This record gives sequence, structure tokens and C-alpha cells, in this order.
Amino acid sequence: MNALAVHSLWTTAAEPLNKIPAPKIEYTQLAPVLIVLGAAVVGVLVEAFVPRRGRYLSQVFLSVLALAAAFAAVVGLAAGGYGTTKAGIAAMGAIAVDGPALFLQGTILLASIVAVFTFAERRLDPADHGHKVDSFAAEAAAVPGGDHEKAAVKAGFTTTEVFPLALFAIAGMLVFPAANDLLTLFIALEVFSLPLYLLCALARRKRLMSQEAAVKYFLLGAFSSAFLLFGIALLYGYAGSVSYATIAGVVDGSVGTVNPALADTMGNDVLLLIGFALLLMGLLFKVGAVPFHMWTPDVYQGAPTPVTGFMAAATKVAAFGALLRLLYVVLPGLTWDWRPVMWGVAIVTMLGGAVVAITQTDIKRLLAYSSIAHAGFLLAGVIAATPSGISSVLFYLGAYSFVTIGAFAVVTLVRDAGGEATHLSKWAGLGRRSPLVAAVFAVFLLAFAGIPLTSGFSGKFAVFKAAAEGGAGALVVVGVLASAVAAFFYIRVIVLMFFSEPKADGPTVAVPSVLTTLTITAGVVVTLVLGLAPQYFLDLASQASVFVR
Amino acid sequence: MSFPLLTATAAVPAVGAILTAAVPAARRTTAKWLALVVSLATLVLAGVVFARFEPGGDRYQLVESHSWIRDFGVRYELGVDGIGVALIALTALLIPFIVLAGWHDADPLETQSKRWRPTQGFFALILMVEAMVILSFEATDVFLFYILFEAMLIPMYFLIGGFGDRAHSGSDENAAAQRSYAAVKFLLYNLVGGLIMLAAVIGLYTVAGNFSLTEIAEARANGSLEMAASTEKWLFLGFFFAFAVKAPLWPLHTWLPNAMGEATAPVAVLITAVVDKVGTFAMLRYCLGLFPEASKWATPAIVVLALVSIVYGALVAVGQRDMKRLVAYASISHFGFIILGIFAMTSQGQSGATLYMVNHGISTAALMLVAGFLISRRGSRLMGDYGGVQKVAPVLAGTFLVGGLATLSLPGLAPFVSEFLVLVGTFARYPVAGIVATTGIVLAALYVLVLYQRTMTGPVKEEVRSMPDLRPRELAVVAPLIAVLLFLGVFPKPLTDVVNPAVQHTMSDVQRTDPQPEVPVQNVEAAK
Amino acid sequence: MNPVNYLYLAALLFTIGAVGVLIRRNAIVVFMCVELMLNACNLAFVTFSRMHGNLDGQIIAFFTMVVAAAEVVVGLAIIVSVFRSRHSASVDDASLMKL
Amino acid sequence: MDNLIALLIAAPLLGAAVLLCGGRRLDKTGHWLGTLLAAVSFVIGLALFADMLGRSADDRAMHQHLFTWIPVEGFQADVAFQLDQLSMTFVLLISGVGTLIHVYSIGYMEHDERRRRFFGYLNLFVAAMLLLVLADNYLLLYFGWEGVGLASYLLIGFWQHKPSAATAAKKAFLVNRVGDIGLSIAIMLMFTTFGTFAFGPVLASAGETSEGKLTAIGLMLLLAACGKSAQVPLQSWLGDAMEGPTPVSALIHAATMVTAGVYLIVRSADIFNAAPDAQLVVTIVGAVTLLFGAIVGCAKDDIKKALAGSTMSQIGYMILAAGLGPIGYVFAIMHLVTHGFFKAGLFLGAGSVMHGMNDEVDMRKYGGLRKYMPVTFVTFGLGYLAIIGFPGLSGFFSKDKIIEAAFAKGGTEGWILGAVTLLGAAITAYYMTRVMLMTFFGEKRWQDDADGNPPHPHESPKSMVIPMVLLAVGSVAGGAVFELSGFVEWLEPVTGYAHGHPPISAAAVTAATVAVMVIGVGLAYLQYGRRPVPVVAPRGSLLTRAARRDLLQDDFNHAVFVTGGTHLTRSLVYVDHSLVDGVVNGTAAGVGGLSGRLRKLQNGYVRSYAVSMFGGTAVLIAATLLMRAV
Repeated sequence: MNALAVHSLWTTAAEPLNKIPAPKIEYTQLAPVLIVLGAAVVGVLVEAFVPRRGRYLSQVFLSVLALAAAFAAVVGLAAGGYGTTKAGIAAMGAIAVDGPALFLQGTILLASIVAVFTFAERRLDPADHGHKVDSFAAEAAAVPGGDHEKAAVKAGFTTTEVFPLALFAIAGMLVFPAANDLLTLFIALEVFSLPLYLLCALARRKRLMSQEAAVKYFLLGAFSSAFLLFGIALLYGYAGSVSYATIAGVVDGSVGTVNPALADTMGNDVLLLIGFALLLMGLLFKVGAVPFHMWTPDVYQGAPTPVTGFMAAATKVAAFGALLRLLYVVLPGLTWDWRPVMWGVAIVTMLGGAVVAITQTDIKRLLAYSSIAHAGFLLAGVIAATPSGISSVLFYLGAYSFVTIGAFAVVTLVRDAGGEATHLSKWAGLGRRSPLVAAVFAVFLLAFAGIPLTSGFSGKFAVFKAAAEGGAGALVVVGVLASAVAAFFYIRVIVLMFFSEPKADGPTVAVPSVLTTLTITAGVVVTLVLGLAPQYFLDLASQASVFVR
Repeated sequence: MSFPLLTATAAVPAVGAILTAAVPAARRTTAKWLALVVSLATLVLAGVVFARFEPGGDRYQLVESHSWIRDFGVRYELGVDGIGVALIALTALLIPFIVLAGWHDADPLETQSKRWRPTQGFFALILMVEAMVILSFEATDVFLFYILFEAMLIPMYFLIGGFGDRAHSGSDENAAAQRSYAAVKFLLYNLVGGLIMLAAVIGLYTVAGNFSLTEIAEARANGSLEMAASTEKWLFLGFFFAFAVKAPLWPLHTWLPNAMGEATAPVAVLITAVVDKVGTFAMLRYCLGLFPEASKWATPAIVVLALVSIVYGALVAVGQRDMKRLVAYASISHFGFIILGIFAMTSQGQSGATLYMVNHGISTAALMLVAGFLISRRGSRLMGDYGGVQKVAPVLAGTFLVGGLATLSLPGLAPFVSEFLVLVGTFARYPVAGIVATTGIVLAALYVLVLYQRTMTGPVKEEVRSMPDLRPRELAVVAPLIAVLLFLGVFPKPLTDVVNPAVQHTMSDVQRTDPQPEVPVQNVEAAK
Repeated sequence: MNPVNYLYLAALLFTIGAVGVLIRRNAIVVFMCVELMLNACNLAFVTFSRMHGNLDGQIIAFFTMVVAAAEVVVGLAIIVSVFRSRHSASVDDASLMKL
Repeated sequence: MDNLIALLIAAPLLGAAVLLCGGRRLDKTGHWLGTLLAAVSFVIGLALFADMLGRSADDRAMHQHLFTWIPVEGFQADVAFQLDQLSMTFVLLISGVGTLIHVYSIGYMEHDERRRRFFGYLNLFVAAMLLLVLADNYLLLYFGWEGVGLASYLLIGFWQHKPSAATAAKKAFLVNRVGDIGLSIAIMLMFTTFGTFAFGPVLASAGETSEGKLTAIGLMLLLAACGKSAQVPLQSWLGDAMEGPTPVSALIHAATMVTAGVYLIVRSADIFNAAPDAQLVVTIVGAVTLLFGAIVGCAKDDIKKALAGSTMSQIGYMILAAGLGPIGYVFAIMHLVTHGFFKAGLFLGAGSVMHGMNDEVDMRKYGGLRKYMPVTFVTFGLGYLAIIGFPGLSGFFSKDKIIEAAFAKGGTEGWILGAVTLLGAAITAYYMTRVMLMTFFGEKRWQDDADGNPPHPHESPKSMVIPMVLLAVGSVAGGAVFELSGFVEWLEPVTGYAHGHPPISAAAVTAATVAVMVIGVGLAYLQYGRRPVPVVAPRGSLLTRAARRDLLQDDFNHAVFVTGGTHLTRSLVYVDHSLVDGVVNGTAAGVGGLSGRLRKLQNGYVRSYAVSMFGGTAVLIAATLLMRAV
């Protein structure tokens, strides 16, 4: 039988050689991705050819323009019915253009735009040697505190590379939830991960921590993607293809059987199950679910705060998108296998995130753990395994990403001599010193806590409702308890800001430029709108809740 | 679509709150007057609601209904029954006095920065609470009610934690610590309650498919909505837990003494006289209305808990040294009566419970606000620091005594009517419970008279010798309240007329009829 | 010989790499171990491709190599910068942020 | 005419309102206003009385319905009045004696800067008491019942700066509240039994229900009566109530309020008639209290406390009589009225004495006062003769009838009760003589008061003397008048009357009564008239010492209720703080600790993170496979 196999290899390998069909690319459907990628490339060229002083403006302009254009494209596609009726597979089956994909791409793009605003903020720190400075290192390559760095600062260098890097990452994120085969999934993952690793290392202050964050993120990220890749390999081994459709078909047995050579050597379901588990692990890592969450607090704390906000929002959206597609498109036939497992993950994630957050003393770490808890809530929605589950997760992601970016944007404002004052003790009495900022932050915290009339509540309600309808009532109860615990530490921050006397050497609140102001405003507005009148967006989400297969 | 009266009644204080908050830091007094005017305007609107409500008419009147969140089956549905009308009236009536009583409670200290605007915040928050409470009394959509039920915690939380009682025992830091502890405790207790209710709300949706109180009740009535007994019980428990925390029912009560002790007197009144009523109100409307069978199933346990609250609350009140905590425990005892009346499921009991909510609100307001004036003079909440006040400030002492007598429900003052109705109503169905509850009247007398004796009588203490009597503003707060207490004590008919039909509806919800007297009534008639 | 053995080998290599990541201190070596894991995946892909008798697996292998190369670029950049600022490539030294 | 009934109450109520809210500007005139309005009430009462007399015996009852008080489904409470012969008797007593005592107070409270409020309270009391006796249903009666309780609380504690007064007031209110439990439960029982609690239907259809129910109702009513009328076991407050100003003791704690219990029982005659067990208990309570009060009265050196003991004992007589049923009701009321006269007179006399003796109350520090206050002596003396039942005076008639009825109860009970009443009569004679002798006879035992100024007794001002005289007249003539004017026939339509036939002839009973009275007087004379009275009380027999301490019942109350209650509340406060609250705080602390432990896992080392991921993956794989396996 070996011989046979060898022969077959030769034939299958030999014949196509002379007639490889020319790939057919639907450029319109892929427009958002292409625009962003193109802009990223242009950004690189800008770095190469535009003189230093011109770069900042041109980069900001370019990025915002590109993102806006991409968003316009997404809207156009959605309006053109590509989300619903004309949904289909593009790029030779590599990318799906359907409701969830477009919705998530739209969310990612909007979040990215406001995030880029915070990237471009240059008012928070006092000008250094007469040069405006942003949150990024003057010259990433220079040793922290070294002469070279001093010179760079003196010369007023700025790392404008962040914009193209961000664009690359965004492009990857756009592809990630739309990926329709495992290879594209993997590539997209790397495309958005690698730039993020770098962005993490680029903080202007506390560079050591920043670099450490980058190392940790990178090593663990690479580690997890290796697992993911091995999972892909096993699934490929199981199904003989990496295209979602085929795998799904093989799983529910509609497509041809498995290679007997594999079948008799190892129970092929084992391949499937292990492969699935590894794949799941890779995605859960990006989602930041317990026990694959441990990078989150360190990286969130060390990375430059704008980057943290960007990561926390956009990465989650992309990763959950991919997770949804995997579970709903590839493995619907496996629901009864993955559901119990996901139950467990969801529970430990909700509780773990909430409980550990209680004793945090650094606001960025606190938000990191809160994001873990929220990942748990989202998983509850994913588990629902119903259309309403999908739409609720989509809605939640939209709501959550803006709250997050807004919150981290506020964090960038609270500064003392050493840069951002992220230690909670420094936040004591903030409400007395600058009521407005404190109030805004309180709004975000309440949204995180899921207090009614904020987007956080609408999202949480949608998710829990879906879970309950999907027969996961117990999960809802756990989620409710976790929210109760979580409420405690959000409240703690509010207490700190409003009810404790300000310290004499407390931090000052920097007055931001229009950019950050826009970001925060957007955050608040979305939070309140989605809290008070979510209907329109719920409709959007539920229209977009059908995956193309 | 006629003029949205109910929405207006809630919107006026809400808008007023925003305006008050917007008043610039320097114009403190403007904010106060603005708040007062707004609250009075609300009172007028509430009066209109009261007048427009026809006792004989439909169960829910002045109805408004708009689509809100279709995906969740949520509508913006308002409507009032007699109970709601009575409680709206209570809320609107009390807020002006709360504002007036808290006139100086939130004046900023010199040490605070110029940009910090406590006064504006204080009154804005009070108005915001009023708006939310009123709206929660009007909501006929479970989800809408839930949202308000939760959301009103936030302003309350800031009121408790942000504007603590300046009169305290111990250093400032200590006080601040106690205060934020009280505030956090308040918030967490109620938040946990609310979240558990959230689970039940979601459960209800999965069963019923919408949130409209009327529709669900209808569907349950005509059998088109089947609910498994166990499901109903779980949902009931989820709802009841939240309301029991809010009410508060023993053993979920311990947040109340802290909150009332640390908050300023007006805020304490706001908590116990207004906000907590939402809990008992919701028991009557949602627990009984949505889950009649489960309510009957749980009644024995709840009756027992209510009795424990009555006796336990009163006894612990006797043991207090801090007069605000004493009033708090007294309130716990009174909430026991209210809940007892509700779950006795007799016309007298439930009418009594409803009146009780109103009367307890007013009487506690009277007692607590006078206590607040007293405390503000001496700067201590401990009864031991007073003595002989009635000699130096007779009017203050007199009003304090009247408030106290109302609290021990002396005939002629409003609380007597409601308390006796609750007792009769309970006795008719659960004689033993009725008798146990009756002992509460002795304990009530005990803690009130102890309070009065320790503070007002005896030789005049040195510290109180120079204590001024009630000022005009303070008298303007207390006198009307006492007048209302007297009026409702002698002539509660206007209230009962509104309440009775609503109670009959609730009775039919739970399909309970009053126990009939042993001797047939016609014999009695004949005897007349 | 039975191609399945290559799978066993791949699994073995993957595990070695994973364990290496867990036990080695030097960032470079850790990173090398990751590379080893990736290459184990490649081996698996190629083997499966051989077994299924289609080319996808082999093509994926190429992609993997490219990705690995990209990772090297980014990874070394980060590690080197850390090394220059800390004069140590030990991953255990990089533990400012904890708890 | 019927519509005047409300005015009876309205007049003093108005007075109370005006005086209490009026403020200082009324300090000059307030007392006149108060007195006037009380008098108005009395006059209206007389008018109604005249009108009532003008009508035939069986339609003398008048009704007035003001408005519906509490209208609730199935529960109807009206503010409606019923003025029948029984109520009328009380109205006249209350407003009449009340007015006199208002007048008396004008002089007595002259030097008190809070006199205006005192009169406000007095008016409030009169109004409430009238409401009590005029109500046509039990709930409204309860209203008045609590109203007089409040007034009594305010007046006992009128001198609030004295801690003893404040405490006494609180005690009175609390003990009464215990009684009120009885009244409330009785009303509830009526409601659940008859569906109403108006006098008419309830009493008319009393026969319709089981005797057990009626017994329960009766006992509950009795409990209420015990509280208000200071009957055993709820008698303890009356002695302390003497902390109040003397006019208060005279009006509230002798003449009127404390007799409300008797009114309640007589009013509920139909219920008791149908519940013999309850009646028996009533008579027992009456008998016990009768002796109890009398014994206490013998031992007290404080003149007011001695009189208080006597009040207790006399009310015991009335309760006993009321317990006897139709043969006793009338005489209970009759004794009530005569007692109202002479006891009020005695108290006013005592007040007058104190007035002259720098408010000294210890009789051992009196002596020989008859020369210095002749009028007081005479009026007090007449009251004394009346109460000991000196033939011809009011007390004689009423008490004699009760003793007779007690015998007429028949059977052993009859004999026992009769004996008790006789014994009581003897003791009454004894302690009243004691009071008389210690106060007005013997040599002076005066002592300087706290400020060291010696007492110089003098006759009291007119405003005080006149009421005493009038009351003395009443206590002399009252009995005879009633006897001749046919008090029995007057009350019969309301209370019913059955002539009791004692096993021994009425004459014999009368003779016995007089005999024991003489014995009592004689004993007292031997003990206090012959020998000088020691200024410092001798240690005395065990009984004496117990009696001085109100037969230890206060110590009992203190030990059981006060001390026990304090411990209970203390421990509950602890429980609330440590247990109920502790559980919650404990949970919070637990979660916090867990969090602290968990966060240790985040140790900052990449490799340990990798380990957790690796382990997690392993678990994930295992779980997935397991799921398939099972």
C-alpha cells in the first residue's frame, strides 16, 4: 500500500504542473485589506524618502486616510449586500467576505482610527529640546539612557515607523477573522502579531519595562503560534486540506473519507481532536483566556499605553472573530466536543480574571485583568452556539473596544514626573483635582462593570441572554457572580478617585490635544449611545451574524 | 398620543439635575434654589398624576408605550396603578424637604479646591435619584425597571460616600474610611442583589420572550404562557433576593445601618424613605404579579424572616448608642412589617403595607431630619453626648417627640393606620404571626422612648446648654411633615381610595381571597 | 518505510522544542527552540502532504519558513535590544513586571 | 342635639392645640383658656345630660357619625360617637372633675414657667379621655386609649429634668403598651370573628360565636384593662407615676384614666357575660390587686404612694365587681364615680399639704398639720371617711354594694371573694387612718428641706381650696344621691342588672363591713395614734419591707425584663455585628485572600508563563479527548 501511496503522490504531483490555473482575485471584496496594506507599504516608503520633519504629519495623514478609506470600503461592501445576500468566498477560497467579517473589519477599523489618534498625540509630555514628543522612543535601537539616545532626543527624532507598523498589524487583523483556510489564518496571525511585538518595545518612558514586555509577548506569542501551527498540521493531516469548508465537510462526513493509511495507523478523530485543541489554544492565547492569559498583564503594563489600548481592543476583536468562524464554520459538527471544554475555559477565565484583579495596584494591570474577565464573558456568548450568540458577541466586541481605548486614553493623561502615573495610589483624589477626567474615567469603569445605561450593560445582557437561550444558564450564573466580584474593583478605583483626599505630590492631568480628546469623546459617546439606544447596532450585529460556508 | 405626563414627572427632576450640576462653582446658592424649585415642580406634576388617576379605572393608567430595544424585547412602557401613584406622591413630597434639610450639608470646606463643586453635585444627585425612583415606580416593563433599579445605585453611592455626615466620632481620615466603607457596602450589597436579579430577568426572558409586565401577566392568566413550577420558583427567588436586599430584610440588612449612619441625615432619609421603597414596591408588583404560585410557595419562609426582622431590628435598635443607627434598625423593623403585610396576602395586609410604605417614609423623614438638626448642633451622633435638650430647645424636642411617636405608630398619627392594618391583615391569615408581630409595638415604644429620654430629658448637659432651637428653615422642613402625619393619621381616605383597587388587582394576581369572618356578616348587619 | 514514523519524529521534535522553551534561560536558545517547533510542524506538513498525496502541505511548509524568517527578524531585533540595555540574554532577568 | 357630642371632645382638643402650638405669647393667659375650654366641655355635657334625662330610658343613646376613618376592603373603621348612659356618666365625671382640677392647677402650678404646656397637656388628656368613652367602636376607643396614655406619659414626665420623672413616664408608657397588645389582639379577634369591631354589632352578635373565642377576647380585653388600670400583673407603673405633679395624680392616676379598664370591661359586658371563665379571671385579678394595693398602701411613707396603693386597691374593687357580671357592673361604675370624687379630693389634699411643706412627701416628716391647714384637714378628712366607707358617706354605699355582690356570686367563689372584699375594707380603713394620723395628728416632725429653709405650713390659695371643697361635697353626698336617684335604673339599660342574692342577708353584710372598718381604724389608732411616729422608718417585719418595695414585683421586673432585656439587646448587637455582618465581610476577605494567592502565580518569569500555557494545552487536549471518550 505504500507503493500505491507513492504512485499516487507522483501522479497527483505530476499532472497539475503543466496547468496551474491563474488565481482569480476579487479586488473589490478585498479592498479594505488591500487599502490598508498598500498604505502600510507606502508608509515604509515615506520612512525611506520623506525628510524627518515631514514624516510625522505625512504618516498620520496617510494612516488616518487609509483607515478611513478602508472603513468606507467596508461600509460600501456592506451596503452592497456582501454582508448578507452576496456574501461569498474570495481569493481562491482564502478569504470569506460575509457579515461577521465585514462587521468585525468595520469595528477594527473604527477602533484603529481612534487608536491612531492616541498614537499621534504629542501634547501630553512637555516639549523636549523644543521638539514635541509622543509616547514612543526617540530611537528604539538606542540603549536606554545611553548617549546615543540623548543625542536622538536632542535631535528631536521620533519613531514614526509606528504608523506603518500599526497599519500592517491592522491589515493582519482585518484578514484574521475573514480567513477561510487555516493557512491564511496562520499568516494573518503572524502579520498582525509581529508588528505588535515591535510596537510593544517602543515606549518612550520606562523603556526597560517596555522591552521586557516585548520579549515576553514575542516569546510567548511565537510559542503559541507554534502550537497553532502544529494544530493546523494535524487538522491538515486529518482532512487532507486546510480549507474550512473541506474540513467541516470531512468532520460531518459529507466529503470523502480520510486516507486509510492514516485511518488505520491512528484513530483519525484523535488527529482531529488534538489538532482542534492546539488550534483553540493558539486563539485563546490571543484572546487572553485563562490559562493562556499570563502574558496579558505584563504586556499591557509594559507596552506604550496607546499601543496597549490598540492591542486590547483590536486584537480581541480579531481573535474572537477568528474563534467564532473556527467554531461555527469549521467545527459545527464538533459542537458537543468543544462546548464542555469551552465551558471550563469560560468559567475559569471569568472568575480568574475578576478575582485576581481585586488585588492589583497598577491601573494598567487592573485593566488587563478586567480584559481577561471580559474575554470570559465573551466566551459565554461564543458558547451559545446560536445566531443570537454570534450577534451578541459581535455587539459586545464593538461596545467593549471603544470603552477600552477610551479608558487607556484617559490613563495616558494622568502623569507625573516619571511619565504616566499608573500606580493606583497616585490616582487618589483625582475626582477632587480634575472632576471631568475622573468622571469620564468613572463612566468607562461603570461600563466595564456593566452598570445599566452603559454599553457594557447592553453587551453583557446580550451575551448572557444568548448564553441562557443556548442552554448555558449555569454559565450565566457564574458570569453574574464574576461580574459581582469585578464590580468590586471597578468601584474601588472610583472610591479612590472621588472619596479619598488628594495627595500633595499627586499627578497632574495633562491637557491633551484635539486627537486624544476625540478618542475619549468617541469612547464616551459610543458607551452612552450603545447603553441608551443600542437597537440600531443590535440590528446591525444580528444582520451580520451569518457565516458563509 | 396625549401629553406624556409620567415621562414628564420623571424628566423634570432629571433635567433639573443636569442643570443643577451645570451651575458654575461660584453660584452655589443658585444651585440650591434651582434644586428646590425643580423638586417643587416635580411635586406639582406628581399632584397632577394623583389627580388624573381614577381609582375606579383601568389597572394601569396614563400609559405610555414606545419601542426601545427590540432585540431584547424591551419597550419603554410606563403606567401607574394606585400603589405606584401613592409612592410617586411620597417621593415627590419628600424630596423638597430633603433638599431644604440638606441646604448646608454640601457646602465645600475651605481646604477643597475651587474646581470641586460639591454643592452642585449633591443636589444634582438627589434630583437624579428622584427621577430614577419615580420612573421605576412608573415602569411596567421588567427590563426598564431593572435598569433603573440598578442605575439608581450609582447616584446613591456618590451621595453616601461623597457627602458623609460631618458629625462623626473620631478623626477625619477615620470618618472618610468609615464613609467609603459604608458606601461600598451599600453598592456591593445592592449590586450583588441586582446581578442575581439580572440572571432571573434573563431567565424570565428566555421563558416569556418579552418583558412587558401586562403581557406576561396576561399570558400567565390565560395559560398561554406555561412556566414550570421549579422555573417559577428560581425566577421568584432571583427577583426576591434583590428586593430583599434593597428592602432590607433580615439577614440582608447590615448595609443599612452603616449607610444611614455615615450619610448625612437627608441622604439617610433618601435611602430609607424613598429608595428602599422600590424594593417593597417591587415585591408587591413583580414577585406577586409575575410569580404568584412561587410567592405562595415561599410565603411561610418570608413571613418568618419578616417577623425576625421586626423583633430583631427593634431589639438591636434598643441596643444602639448612635441615634442614626438606631433609626436605621427601627426602619429594618418597619420594613419587616411592610413585607409581612405584603405576603399576608389579604386586602388589609396589602393596603396596610402600601400605606405603611408611605407613612414610614414620612415619619422616618420627620424623626431623622430632626435628629439631623440635633446632630448638626452638637457634632455627635451618640445619644450619650446629649441630655436635657428639651429644656434649651423645646420646639426641637417637641418635633422630635412627635416624630418618635409616629415611629412607634401612636394612633392619630399616620403610621398607626398602616401598622394596624398590617397586623389585622396578617392576623386574619396567620394568627400566630400576627400576635408575634404585635409585640413589635412594645419594642418600638421602648427604643423610641429610650432615644427621647437619653437625648431630651434629664439635667441639661454642659455642651448643649447653648444649643439654639429650631431655625425657621428647619421648622419649615419639619412642620409640614408633621401636619401630613396628623392628617393621614386621622383621614387616610384619599390614600386608601387610590390604593384599594390596586390591591384588589394584586389579590386577584395571586388568586387569594380574604378569610371571611366566622360570624356571617348578615347576622352582624341584622344586629345593627 | 511507513511515513507515519515521520509524524512520530515531528511530534518528538515539537515536544523537544516545547520543553526547550520551558527549561532554557537564554532568550536566543529559547527562540531557537521555537524555531525547532516550527520546523517540526513543517515536517508534519510534508509528511501529511505525502500521505494525502496533495501538495498543500508542502506549500504550507514554504509559508512557514517565510514566517519563521520574519519571526527571526523581529525576534532578534527585540532580543538584541534587550541584551544591549541589560547586558544579559537571560529571560529570567527580564522580570520587572510581576504580580 | 346629637351633633353636640363631637364638641365635647373638640373644645379641649382645641385648647390643647392652641396651647401647645401657641408659643410664649400665651404664657400669661394660657391656663385660663385651658380651664375655660374644659368647663365648656362640662357645660355641654350637662346640656346633653339634661336632654338625655328628658327621654325614655331605652332610647337615651345618642349617636353621631363624623366620617369614615379607615376604609379598606372588608375593613371599616368610623369616627363615630355613641353617648349612652354609661358614657354620659363618664363624660360628667371626666369633664367635671377635670375642670375642678384645672382650676386647682392654676394655683398649684403658679410658679412653674411651663404652666402653659401643662394646661395644654391637661386639655389633651381630657379630650382623649372623652374620645375613649364616647367612641362607638373599639378601634376608636383604642385611639383614645393611646391618647390618654400619651397624655399620662407627658404629664408624669412633666418635670423632665428629673431623671426619676422621665424614667417613670417611660415605664408607665411601656407597661401600658404591654396592655395595648391585649387590646389590639382583642380587636383583631373581633375582626376575624365578626368582621367588624363596632360596639353595636359585636356585642349584639356576641352569642353567635364559640365561648372559646369570647373567652380569648375577654382575656385580651382584661390584659388591656390591667395595663391601663394598674391591675396585677401590670400594676408596677402606678406607684412611680406619682412623680408627676399632684393634680395629674389626682385627675389621671386616681379619678379618670386608671378607671378606663373598668369602663372597657363594663362596656364589653355582653362578651364577658357569655364567657364565664374570663369573668372568673377578671374577679381573681380584681381580688388580688385589691389586697395587693391595700398592703402596699399600708407600708408606704410617701403620702402620694400610699394613696396610689389605695387607688390600685379601690380599682381592684371595681374590676372585681365588673367580673361579677350583671350583679356587679352597676356597682363597679358607681364605686368608680364615688372613688373619682373622694380619691381626687384626697390627692388634692395631699397636694395642698405638700404645697405647704416645701413639696415634702414623706408622711413621717409631717404631723400635727390640722391646726395649720384647717380646710385641707376637713376636706381630706371627709374624703378619708368616704373611702373607708363610713356609713352615710359615698364610699359606704358603693363599696358595701360591691361586697354584697361579691357574696352574691354564690358558691365557694362567693365566700372567698366576699371575704377578700371584707378584708380589703379592713385594710383600707387601716392604712387610710394611718395616713390621716401621720399627717394631721401627732406632734410635728417637720424638717428643713434641701435648701435648709424650714417649712411653714399654710392654707393653700383659693384656686386650690375651692376644688377641694367641691370634691369633698361630692365624696360626702355622692353615694347617697346615687342611692336615692336610682343610679341602678339609670345604668341598667346599658349594662344590664340582675339583683344578686347573697347567702347572708344584706344587713349582715353591711354590719360586717362596718365592723371590719372599725377594726381597721382601731388597729391603726393603736399603732400610730397612741405612740409617737418615728421619723426614721423602723426596719419593720418582712411583709412591711416587702410591701415598701411594692411586694418585690419591681425587683422582679427589673431582674427579668430590664436586666435580661439589656443582655439580650447587647448580645443581639454583637450578633449583628459579628455574625450577620461577619459572614459577609468574611466572604469578601476570603475572595481577597484568594486573589492575593493567585496573583503570586504571575511571577514575572516568561518560562513559568510558558509552563502554564503548556499545561493548559495539555489539559485542553486531555479534556477534548475525554469528552469524546465519554
